[in-house]
Amino acid sequence: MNSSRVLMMMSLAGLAAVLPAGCRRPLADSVSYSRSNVAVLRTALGGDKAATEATAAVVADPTGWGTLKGVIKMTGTPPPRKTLNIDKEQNVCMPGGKPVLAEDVVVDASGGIKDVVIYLEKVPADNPKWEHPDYAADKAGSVEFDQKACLFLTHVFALRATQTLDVRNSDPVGHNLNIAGGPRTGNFTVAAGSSQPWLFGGEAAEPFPVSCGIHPWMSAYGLVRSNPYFAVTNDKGQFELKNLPAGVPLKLRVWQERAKFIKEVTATGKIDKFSKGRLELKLDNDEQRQLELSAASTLFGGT
Amino acid sequence: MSAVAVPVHDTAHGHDQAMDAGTFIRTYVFSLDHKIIGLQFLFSTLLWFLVGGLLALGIRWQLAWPWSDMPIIGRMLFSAEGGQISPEFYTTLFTMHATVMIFFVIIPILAGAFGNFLIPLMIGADDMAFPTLNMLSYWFMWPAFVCIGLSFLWPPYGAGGGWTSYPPLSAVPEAAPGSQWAQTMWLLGVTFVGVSSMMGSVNYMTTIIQMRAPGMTMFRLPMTIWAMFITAVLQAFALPVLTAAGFMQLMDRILGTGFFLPEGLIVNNSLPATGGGQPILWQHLFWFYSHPAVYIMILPAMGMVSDIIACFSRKPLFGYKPMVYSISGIAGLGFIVWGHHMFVSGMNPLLGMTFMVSTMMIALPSAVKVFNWLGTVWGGKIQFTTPMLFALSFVSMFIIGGLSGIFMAATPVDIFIHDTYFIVAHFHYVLFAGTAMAVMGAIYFWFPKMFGRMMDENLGKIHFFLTFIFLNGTFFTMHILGAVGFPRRLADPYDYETFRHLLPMNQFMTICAIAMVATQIIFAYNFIRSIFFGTPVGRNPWGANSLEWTAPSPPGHGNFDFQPIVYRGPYEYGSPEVDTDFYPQTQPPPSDPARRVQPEKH
Amino acid sequence: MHEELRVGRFWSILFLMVPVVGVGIFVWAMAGLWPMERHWLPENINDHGAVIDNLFLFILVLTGVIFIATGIALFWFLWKYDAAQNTQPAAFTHGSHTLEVVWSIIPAATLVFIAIYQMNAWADAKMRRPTLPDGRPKPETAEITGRQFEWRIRYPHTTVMEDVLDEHGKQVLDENGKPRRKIVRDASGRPAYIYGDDDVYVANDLHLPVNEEVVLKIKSQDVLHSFFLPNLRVKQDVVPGMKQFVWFRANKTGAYDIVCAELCGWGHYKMRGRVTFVSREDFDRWLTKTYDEQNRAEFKPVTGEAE
Amino acid sequence: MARWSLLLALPCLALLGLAPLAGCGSPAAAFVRYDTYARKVEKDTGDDKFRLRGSQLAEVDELLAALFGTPDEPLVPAVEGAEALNLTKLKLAAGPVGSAEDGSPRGLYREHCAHCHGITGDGNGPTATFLNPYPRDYRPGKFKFKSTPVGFKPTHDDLKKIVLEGIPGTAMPSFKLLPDLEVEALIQYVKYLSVRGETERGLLKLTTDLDLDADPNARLVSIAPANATAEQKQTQQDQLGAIKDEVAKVLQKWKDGDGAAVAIDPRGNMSEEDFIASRKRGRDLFYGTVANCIKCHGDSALGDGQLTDYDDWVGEFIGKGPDQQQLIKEFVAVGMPHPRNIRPRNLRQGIYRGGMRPIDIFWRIKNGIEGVPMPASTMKPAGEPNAKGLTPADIWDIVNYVQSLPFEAISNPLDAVPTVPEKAAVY
Repeated sequence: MNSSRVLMMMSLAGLAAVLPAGCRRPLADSVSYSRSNVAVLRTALGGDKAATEATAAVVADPTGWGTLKGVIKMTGTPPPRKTLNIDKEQNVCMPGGKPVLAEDVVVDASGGIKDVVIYLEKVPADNPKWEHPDYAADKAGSVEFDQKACLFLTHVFALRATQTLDVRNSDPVGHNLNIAGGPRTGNFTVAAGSSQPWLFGGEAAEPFPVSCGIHPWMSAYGLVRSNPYFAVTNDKGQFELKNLPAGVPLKLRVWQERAKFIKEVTATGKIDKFSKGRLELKLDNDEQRQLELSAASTLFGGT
Repeated sequence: MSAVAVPVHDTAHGHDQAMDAGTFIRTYVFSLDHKIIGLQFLFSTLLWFLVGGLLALGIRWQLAWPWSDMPIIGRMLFSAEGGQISPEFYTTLFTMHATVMIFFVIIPILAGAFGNFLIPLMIGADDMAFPTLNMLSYWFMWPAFVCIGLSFLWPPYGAGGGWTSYPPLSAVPEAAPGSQWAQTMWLLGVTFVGVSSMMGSVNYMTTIIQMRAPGMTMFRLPMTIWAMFITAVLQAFALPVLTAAGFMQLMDRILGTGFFLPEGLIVNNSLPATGGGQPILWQHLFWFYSHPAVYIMILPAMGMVSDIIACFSRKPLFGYKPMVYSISGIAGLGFIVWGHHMFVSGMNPLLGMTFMVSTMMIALPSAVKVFNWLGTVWGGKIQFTTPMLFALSFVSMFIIGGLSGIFMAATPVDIFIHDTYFIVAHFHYVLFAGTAMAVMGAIYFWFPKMFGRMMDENLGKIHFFLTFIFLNGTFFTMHILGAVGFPRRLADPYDYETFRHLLPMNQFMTICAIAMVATQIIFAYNFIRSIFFGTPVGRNPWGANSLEWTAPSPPGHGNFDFQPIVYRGPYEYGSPEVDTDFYPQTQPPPSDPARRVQPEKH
Repeated sequence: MHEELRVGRFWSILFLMVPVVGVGIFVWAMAGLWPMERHWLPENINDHGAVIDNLFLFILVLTGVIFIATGIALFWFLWKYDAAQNTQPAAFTHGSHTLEVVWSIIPAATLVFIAIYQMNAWADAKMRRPTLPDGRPKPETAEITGRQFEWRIRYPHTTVMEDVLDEHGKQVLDENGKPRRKIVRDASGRPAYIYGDDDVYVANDLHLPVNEEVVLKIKSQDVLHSFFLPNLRVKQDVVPGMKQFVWFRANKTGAYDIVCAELCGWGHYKMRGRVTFVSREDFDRWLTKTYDEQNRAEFKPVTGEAE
Repeated sequence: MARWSLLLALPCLALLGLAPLAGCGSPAAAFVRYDTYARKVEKDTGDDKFRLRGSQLAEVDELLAALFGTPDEPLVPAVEGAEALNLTKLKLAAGPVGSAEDGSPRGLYREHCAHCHGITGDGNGPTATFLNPYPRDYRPGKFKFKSTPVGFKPTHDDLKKIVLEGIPGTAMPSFKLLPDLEVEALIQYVKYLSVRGETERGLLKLTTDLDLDADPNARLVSIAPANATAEQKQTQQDQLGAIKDEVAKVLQKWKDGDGAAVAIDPRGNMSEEDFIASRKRGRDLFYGTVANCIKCHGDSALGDGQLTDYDDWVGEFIGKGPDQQQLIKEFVAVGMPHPRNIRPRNLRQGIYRGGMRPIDIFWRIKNGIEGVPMPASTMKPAGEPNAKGLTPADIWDIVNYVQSLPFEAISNPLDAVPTVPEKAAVY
């Protein structure tokens, strides 16, 4: 009977739509790598039990000191500053009920970018030839980190591993400080009008976020270095690194909250190389070098 | 083959003019011919039968080798879990197995396939009363197919609330992976099935009441037709309740109503929008349909088995009227026993007692039917054809299924065996060993009428023998598990000290189950091959009495090439009035009054 | 089809095998012979549970008889009336009124008997909750809350503690040299359903006194669960928004499974508990210990991994 | 006529049988890559377009496979501090489910944990997406409920308590009924996955720190050929040394954690009167500005004070900046579960996820909870009575008050007599 044939085809087709359902189950994100490499590595690893120290490359010692001054500017129209969503305790956190602006990108009229961190990437561990004696003075000092009107007064703080961060709270309301990264994570309350010392005791390769759990819009960044060569630009975008080691190639890193390591800049003033937030230059003895680095606003989410 | 045919002059609806009559679509896709619709149902349900069987194997695999990697396909389907069935997919497996088997296989294959194909033929009508409605009743299955099919495709890969879909698990989307949108799909699917069956049942009732051939009184109807009639009545009265309940649950899920959700639920850390409902309400509504549904799933099988047994015993059906009465009795009682699914559900224990009594009573008509079948076999000249073997196995298996039912009816015993494998054994004996085997028999029996060719008897017997062995291997052992208290629906029961030692028996069952499914390949081959290459047959290959065997095989559009006139009931085998051992309903009585036998007082 | 007809004998015997093997398997399992050791009703340790087992066996025997009878009859008819063997013409009968009546009445009577016979057992299990001497219903020893996917157990009001005294009225010391304390049930007479900070909470690990009528209140926090104690023949669905009570009297100490017997989600199988029956004083001691641990208010660190 | 359709029908059937196999191939159980963190370190370079090369990601996978093996055969890296991981116990938990010849179990992790916490311990198993809260991602190496201060790993006993008791109010069930050996094995495996994950983070970071301008294909470790020269071997050893340091650092943290449990000075015996007084004091502290609890837990302790924050597991990716929403999209695209806000606990439900013993709550208040906004209390320096801060006694007062909250009618807060109808306290 013809009909039967046709119908069978039809129903088979119908089932064909249903059966492969199983195929839709998620498959493991297949991790493909060379088994032979693994074998090699495994034997190499098994080679010696104790972890061997990576031998640091031998570098020439600096011949003297030089100072690097500069300003970091933004070209193009900077991104508009967003308003923070302040949903509680407006009486304290929105003085006069005025909207409060985010501080992730702050640019002044002349285009100077605030809160850019610029720091020396690598310094041989405790080698006095690499640290200018002037820095010995505040080696064990303390850096103030205050909160007022539910904002961190320093949006980006930087200090030495040997210095203590003096966490203050000048608000009538309680805060807490959630240090999510860096050499020592922590999360503690800072009662109204009180202060808490916090010693990091280690170095961070790059800035890490800190925040307040009670007021989620409060955020800041911190950088901890074991050497003294770091700076945060002021609201004109200016920075100064005094007494950098001279006569040796220096690798500085330039970081900003929104752009992270600033990809590329156009520099006036002599530099060797700039790429991916790495600024390479070499200072002569007692040189006072003036730099102007300008980065396109697109890197900061602008246009 | 001697079907005495009174030729009718109108042969415009001669058979096999299908291709040249009208467009292809109207003839084969949206056909109005009850036979084509019946075959459409048959093919769809057989294919879903395959899906349901594979799902069952998934369940069995997990129970025999829990969490272990399925050979060949495990890694491919469950690589995210390292090749193992994840627990929520296990819930999907048994939910979908039951759903597919009940709503897409058993109900449509009985009422849809055989109901459609046989009713007009057996009552001597040229088609259903409402051909278009009939066509719609098939095409309303497709939205259901699509819904359920879709629910397989995206997470969580099918509903996981069990086929009973008890709220809150199924009503709160957060409650279970399987009760997210898949559950909504499930409810829609079941609703569409309901609509389809509803259309069917209205049609069957009208047809059977209105369109019987001249002389075909109600008590000359074959048991199959009686069963279909009662089934239609059951569906007509029970289904609306399920459909309504389904919509209530949909509203609980989508609109945030609270029919089934009590106050103060905390499910997966999310609070349902409303409260004030009662989960047990769903159980009452659901079982008010689903218990009659159990009879919807067995009565037509009983009817067809009666016909097959009478035919191959070459002797009248024993106690025709008691059979009719007991079917009707089952239908009546079927509406007041639903509570026996809920003895430990927390409903008032007093209700439990009432339902226990009514449940005990409903065992009676079933018993009567069994005895009558035995009576039919007694004193006959039995031909062990494949259909007969399947029919006999139905009787033998239904005895087991029926008797094990008495344990659950006994409320105190049910406290222990409720939701254990004893139940699973019980309804698999009724539905698989019972109905499914009867359906197999019916396919072998009416295949010649459907396609004008015989199925291979030898392959058929091998198919029967293996199926019979493996199904008992799979399901009989479940009684033993049940006696230990082995619960259903556990992805890994072997965490429990009480059940740990049952693993070997489960592995045995799984092996039997795999073999059973594999055996069906023989059937598939035999079925498909015979459609095209089976030995062609005439009108009445089995020498049976009922009307369909007087029509051509396969019957053309309009079924009969003559106007059938009915002189007697369908079971006059071995009547002294004729020399043949069968006596078609259309054959006029002998002219010589001496040969006529007086109908016995009965 | 004559060659098929000859194999009638074979099929008859196949159908004979159904009652033979079927009954065989049950007997085998009951006897607990290899490979089916402990493949039967698990040990019953509930005084009220025996009646259920007896009913089970009673029905088993009854149905067994019918099973064998019908099975044999079917076999015999197939054997005797196989067309290939039976030379007689088929008996041309449409049935027998008497037979119909007989085989309607007898089963009906049996079924009614079973129904009535077990009503008492049902009432004991589900309707006749144990009472206090003064006739009020016995309060629950513990309240069990099912949640996806564990049993959270609460022992109400374990507050008032007093020292255990020996016969001379002297304090009994425990292994740490501290005076051993025991729990005296809350004196203030708060009903058990009032929650207090003096309740003891445990997960999955239920302890109960042996040889006592124990009443448990079971409820659900999220979806349906079912509180199933195979060894005590106790099962009760837990319905959110409803309170259920189960009661039993264990007559044997030891640890037994608590099973969830109602589908409750993907973790249904994980919902495994354990009930441990101990003597009254062990129970009090355990409760005291748990209470003290739950109210632990001092901590001295021990360094290193507990290998 | 019939023949062609049969020829059509049979292949069609065969095709159906093969349907699940066709195009559904996938590898054996494997650790999945830490895509979200890789994305983070890429972004941290400041170049949004920057992507690590497939070869570089593959190298990280190679190193991890060399150090830690595969889900089926775990390894303990041969570095100092490796004794923190016990290989024999690991083997019980690793691999597919089953049991060894000696009948000892295998694949316990995949039997009990993997479907939520994932084969990799990334908290992203097949069941995970349906759970609230999400299962823990072990890879950042942060654990919430522990006796050690923030920044320290939990002690062995802390992990054990969680496994045994479960976490009330979450989908983490109690595994009290497992044999002790199996629990120990699971704990070992959790540590193993955590160490592996943290190492993966370290390696990804190291990879981006390589001077990729000089050589875009730079590798952490050069593969020395079989006939490698001495200095080639030496450089490889040196490079491997750096890698080993990375692992050793992580293992060291676990060692330190085990010793860092915070001691708790006893609350001492209190009479009922003392308790009531103490709860009153605790309530004042609860509402005061030093402890400052209400800021997040809300004025009626319903946990509704601070609802917009995220925990560190997503916070480290999406930050707190104005571009948070855009970052959420970006990281969800690479496999981060769609973030849910972190809710302060509703203290009136009587559900204490970290445990309900007084000492548990004491630890939560004194140490804070790692990874979530709950901060450590400011303790009053010894001998400075006027300094702002809390004394242990104060914390005990808060503990007592908090424990009384579920039984306190919101309408009359100071009435600490238990009179709450059962609905209020579900646990």
